[in-house]
Amino acid sequence: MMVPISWYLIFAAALFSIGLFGVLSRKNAIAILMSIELMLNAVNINLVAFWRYSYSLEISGQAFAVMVFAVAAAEVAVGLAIFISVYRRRGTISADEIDLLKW
Amino acid sequence: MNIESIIWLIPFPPLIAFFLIVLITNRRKKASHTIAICAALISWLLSLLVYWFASSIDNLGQNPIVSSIPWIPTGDSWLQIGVQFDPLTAVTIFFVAWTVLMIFIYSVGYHNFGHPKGDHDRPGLPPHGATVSDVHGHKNLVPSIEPMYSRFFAFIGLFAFGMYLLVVSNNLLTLFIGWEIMGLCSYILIGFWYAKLSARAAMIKAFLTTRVGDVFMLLGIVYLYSKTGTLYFRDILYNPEVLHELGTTASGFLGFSVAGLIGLLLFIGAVGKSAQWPLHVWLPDAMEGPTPVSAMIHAATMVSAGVYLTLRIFPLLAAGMEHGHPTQIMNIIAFIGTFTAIFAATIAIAQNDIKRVLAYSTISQLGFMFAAIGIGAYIAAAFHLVMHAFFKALLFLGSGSVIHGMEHGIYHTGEHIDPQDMFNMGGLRKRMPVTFITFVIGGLALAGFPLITAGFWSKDEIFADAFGHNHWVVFITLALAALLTAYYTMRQITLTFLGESRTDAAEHAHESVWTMTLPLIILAFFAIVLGWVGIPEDFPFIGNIIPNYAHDFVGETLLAEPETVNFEFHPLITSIIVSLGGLGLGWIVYRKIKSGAVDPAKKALGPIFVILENKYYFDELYDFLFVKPAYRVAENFSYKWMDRKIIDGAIHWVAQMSIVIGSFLRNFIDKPIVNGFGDWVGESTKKLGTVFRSIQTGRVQQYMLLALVTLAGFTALLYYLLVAGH
Amino acid sequence: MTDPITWIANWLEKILEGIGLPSGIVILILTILGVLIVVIFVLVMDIFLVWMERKVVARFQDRLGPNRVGPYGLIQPIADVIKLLIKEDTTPKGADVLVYNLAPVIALASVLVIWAVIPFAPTLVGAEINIGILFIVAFGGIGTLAIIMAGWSSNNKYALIGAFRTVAQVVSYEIPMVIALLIPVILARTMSIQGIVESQELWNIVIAPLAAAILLISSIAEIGRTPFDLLEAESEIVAGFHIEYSGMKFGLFYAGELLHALTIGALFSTLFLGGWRGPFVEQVPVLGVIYLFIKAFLVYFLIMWIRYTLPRIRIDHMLNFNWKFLTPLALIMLMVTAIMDKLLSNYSKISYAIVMLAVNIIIIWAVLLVLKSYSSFERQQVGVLRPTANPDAVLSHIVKETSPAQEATES
Amino acid sequence: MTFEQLLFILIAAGTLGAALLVVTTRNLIHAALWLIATLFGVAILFVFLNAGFLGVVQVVIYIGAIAILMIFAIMLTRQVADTKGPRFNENWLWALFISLVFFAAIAYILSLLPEFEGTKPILSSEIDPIKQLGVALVSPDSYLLAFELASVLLLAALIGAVIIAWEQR
Repeated sequence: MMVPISWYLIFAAALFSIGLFGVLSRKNAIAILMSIELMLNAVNINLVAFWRYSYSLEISGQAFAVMVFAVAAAEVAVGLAIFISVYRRRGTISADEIDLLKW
Repeated sequence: MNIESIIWLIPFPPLIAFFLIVLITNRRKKASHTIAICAALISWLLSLLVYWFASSIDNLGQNPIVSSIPWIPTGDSWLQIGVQFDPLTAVTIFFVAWTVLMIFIYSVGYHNFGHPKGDHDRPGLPPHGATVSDVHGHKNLVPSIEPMYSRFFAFIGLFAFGMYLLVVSNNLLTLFIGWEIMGLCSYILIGFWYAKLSARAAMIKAFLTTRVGDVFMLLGIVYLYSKTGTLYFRDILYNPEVLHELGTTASGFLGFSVAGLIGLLLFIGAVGKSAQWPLHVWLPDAMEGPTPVSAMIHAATMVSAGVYLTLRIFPLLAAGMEHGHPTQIMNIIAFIGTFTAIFAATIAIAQNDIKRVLAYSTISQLGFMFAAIGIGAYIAAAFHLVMHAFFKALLFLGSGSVIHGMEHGIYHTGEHIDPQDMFNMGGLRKRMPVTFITFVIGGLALAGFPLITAGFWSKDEIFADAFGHNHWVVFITLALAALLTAYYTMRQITLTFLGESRTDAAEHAHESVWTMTLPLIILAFFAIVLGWVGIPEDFPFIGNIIPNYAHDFVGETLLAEPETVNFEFHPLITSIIVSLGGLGLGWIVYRKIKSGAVDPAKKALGPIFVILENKYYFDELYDFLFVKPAYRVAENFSYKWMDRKIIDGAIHWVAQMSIVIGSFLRNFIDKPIVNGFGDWVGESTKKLGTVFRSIQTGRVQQYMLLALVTLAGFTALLYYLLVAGH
Repeated sequence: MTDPITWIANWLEKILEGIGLPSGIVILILTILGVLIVVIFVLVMDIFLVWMERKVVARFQDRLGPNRVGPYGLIQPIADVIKLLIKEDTTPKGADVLVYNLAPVIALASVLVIWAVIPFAPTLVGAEINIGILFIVAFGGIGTLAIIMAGWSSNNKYALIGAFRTVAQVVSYEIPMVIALLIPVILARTMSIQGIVESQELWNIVIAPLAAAILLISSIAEIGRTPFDLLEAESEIVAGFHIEYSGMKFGLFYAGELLHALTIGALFSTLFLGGWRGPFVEQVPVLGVIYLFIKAFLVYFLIMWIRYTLPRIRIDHMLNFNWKFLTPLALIMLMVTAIMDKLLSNYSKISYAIVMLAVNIIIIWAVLLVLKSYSSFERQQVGVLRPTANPDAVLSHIVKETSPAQEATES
Repeated sequence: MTFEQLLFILIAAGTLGAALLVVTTRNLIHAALWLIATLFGVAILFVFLNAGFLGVVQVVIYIGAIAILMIFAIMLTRQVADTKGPRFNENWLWALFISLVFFAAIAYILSLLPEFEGTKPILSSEIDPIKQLGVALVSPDSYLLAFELASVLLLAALIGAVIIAWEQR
């Protein structure tokens, strides 16, 4: 008796929701970035789990996971660069103080 | 490529050249004159090609080369435009092609191509010369290039287009178009140096005067069209029924027949164009333009156009003439021509300006032609037209060359004298041999020097016709005019070239460049040999060496080929006597004129000479009769009363009313209703904005939260409606 | 009796099953046992390394080194360990205790884990996984993490600067290292280290010497040894990230560093020097262990040699050297190797090796040409006035700049 | 409850706890370290799913690069990193609610899937997932384009990051 796929899926859903909560609620921009990473990981878990359990003959799941890795790396690089330059100009990276884009 | 299409193509190269120069190469002088001359060359080639082809056709006059296309729909019928090539066109286009090409080439030299830019030349003024320092370093003044060089070539290109169009057209309308184009170009080119007050006055004078003629001509065209329903030469002039019908129906105007009235109206146009009395006053002033313009427009081509037109419509003029008795209109033409001939000749003998003399001689010679037409000497008129075109162009170009040489001398000496005054010249034969010889040839041709020159044969034919048809008045008057012609021609030659130099400028005069002398030589050649094609067969000794090509070729243009008057000795003797006598008289009177001396004729003639000098006070007369009244009417009636009181008053009243209405609309409709609505919209938008903008906090997280809440809400709603609903 | 270790393993398995334990538990016990054995073996080797390092550096610096405790001072490291163990274990004020205490453990563990995938002998490998190379790279990164944790948590500006430098250096030099690691993978067509070792009848260093050089240099930068010891540059930032550590925590860092060096040696010899390969190793697999460690110690000696010969390089030079030289070169080598391998796929081993070697030599020659021209260009740049605020600074700066340049030109 | 399931539950629970700490810890460095723990747990789960390659790549990329970069950034901005201010913004309750709703929704939707009750098939030994993955990533008929796009994306991100974080002086 081994682990059913549903466990993985539920785990991924929980991880995703935790990340979503972080994205919506954290003040610090870097923390938001971390939460985004959590969500991406949840997605990867789902992909790999489905690959392993249902579609183990074609490799799509893993391939997409690799793509997600690449996207995540790029996103973090650019995001952190933006935060650092914002921090240089405005002295803060608190997400609700970066609100120039308003009336 | 058939011959018709070639005829179609003849006018267009100069037009293309005009646009090319105006639009593209107007900054580059060399390119401009290259384009213009190439265009003239192409037209020349095509013309001679067609001429050669056409002269090989026998009986060309009765079945000319014609091609036409429908152009403007006039109600049920189409207005045809097209080209035709009959003997008259052939001879005309022959001299047009030659003179135009020659004058194009001449202009290059005349406008000092290749010389430096002037020190203080500016567009609108003749070049004043440029100072250059030679190898030894001391400066001297040399002619400077025309500032508006390219423009000149563009304009004469356009003019050439007009002339070719006029010549090849087969109907009065396109002929009139070419006619008016030439009028415009004449206007532009007389005032080419528009910064000169005299030039401006001359251009306006010429334009208005010719306009008088053109208005009548347009009337004539319209009348003709209303009568016959066509302007197509072949339909009218070569159609005996139409001619007879026109000739016999009375127009109800001074007893003119319809044909006569039409002929009169068209002839008035010709009078304006060809500067016949009483519309002659513009031509002498037109000499303000550059000399090539004087030579081409005001000697060779445009003024000849009047004669050409009159020759064209000769059948119309002659319509209704029974066995030799000329019609009423022909008598008028004869009178105008004869009078103009003697009248202009008398003025010419008292002028000192070398170009003015030629201008009046042009008027007088055109008078010869009209007189010949008036007495029915169709061929003689055409013949003299061609001859005159060549030797008058030659004379003008020669005078331009002389003026150029004089200017050269003036640049050298720095005197302040008029380079066109013949009394400042003298002894130029040594300085400018080529110009001298060619000018003498032209002058002899003009004077009708016996046997060799072209002018002799053409004039002799006119005399013969006048004598043969017993027009005594015309004969004697023309003989007198011929005498005067020879006299003033010799006077001109003597004053200009013979004797001793009367000024240092004349002493230092200088022969012109080859671009100016080459045309002189070519034209001189024609001025001699071209006359020989018109020697009557029964002329003693030399009569049958060359067939009377002019008579045979040109004569068949008419339906009824005019019978050749049989040869008699009186007109021959007369023409020889008048020419030789005039020449001799001129030489005797003017052979030794010291510098600063007054004209010897002045002492002899006394007050008459003064009248002649002042051209019979015609300018003053016209000034008193037309110009001043026109000014007065314009000032008092048109301006003060009509314009200021009535028109302006009406306008002011309308303005006041509209102001009142406008203020009413503004205060009672615009302000309360329209603006009120607009303001209301703006204000409410602003209010809504203040309400809604609080949503936009600029915080990404809030946006996302809002979006997700909305998404969740909608999803739940959809789920409820779609799934849980049933 | 050719393979004692496997024999012992089988014997133990029989005994435990004889006792009557379930197979899973048996495998678990054996695994833990194997891990313990390897770790203990490696740590003992580590203690021996301390002695060796000190002796060698003494010889390099014309000293004797430890020679009092025991024969040739062999017992000296033991004494050091005891000293470290009984020293007071201090935690600085304002330090983040959890992270502070976690850092040294991770530092040593990340090194030890790498040994799990290094094959000691044909039959003897801790964990035969088919992506051993990636495994090594991954846990090298975790070593970096440990240093950052240490530097940040000890609430000390020098430590933090050390951590910054570590990130700058190690993350940068990971790139050429990984690329260089990929070249043996291409040659062996597998990522499992055992497979790579088996594939080299001819040592990879003959086929890809340039890749070997790149790997060595970037590995030295990875472990932060001279000339790349900017993360613990004593003369600039007192001791870098482990400035606040004392006692056995510092000992762990120290051991980790030494062991990391040896690990690099083992890895290098595994990838390029044929690993356990050597005479009679097929008959007697245990010989593989000895061969591997001989090679590893040779590489370790080479690293020490470099360390005690070369001065420390400036930090901007360090970065430029990586980004403008090593990384492009490694990329070029990767492409060239892949292409040549494809081209030469159906040739005999010998010609394959010769051509590969020739290609490498050509590239090395070109690289040396480029470096030569660049260095001459640099010499001309030295002494050129750079815009600064006060002219005196410019003058002094010129004086300071030109003297080493002249030395460089004279030497 | 076999050994494997027990192990899974332990790891999953640990990972989720670490994730919760990531989003709740005030100290960002700790949050980053917890993030590393979470990522490690996910890597282990990859290994459970016979995707060892992905697991190691997860460690390499996420822990070796991304997490370290984040810690680096946190250190660079440390003046604000550990302020004693509130760690959440004012509408964190809404966020909590929304995330719970989403968890429920996702779980529900997943439970509707036919694969939800699948069990792990035996991986046939002759297909090597790594080789398969490698071939898939560079074979034109499967993922070559996506692969190239990903590499271009990475390059663009590299350049963009350099340009954005450039300090004009």
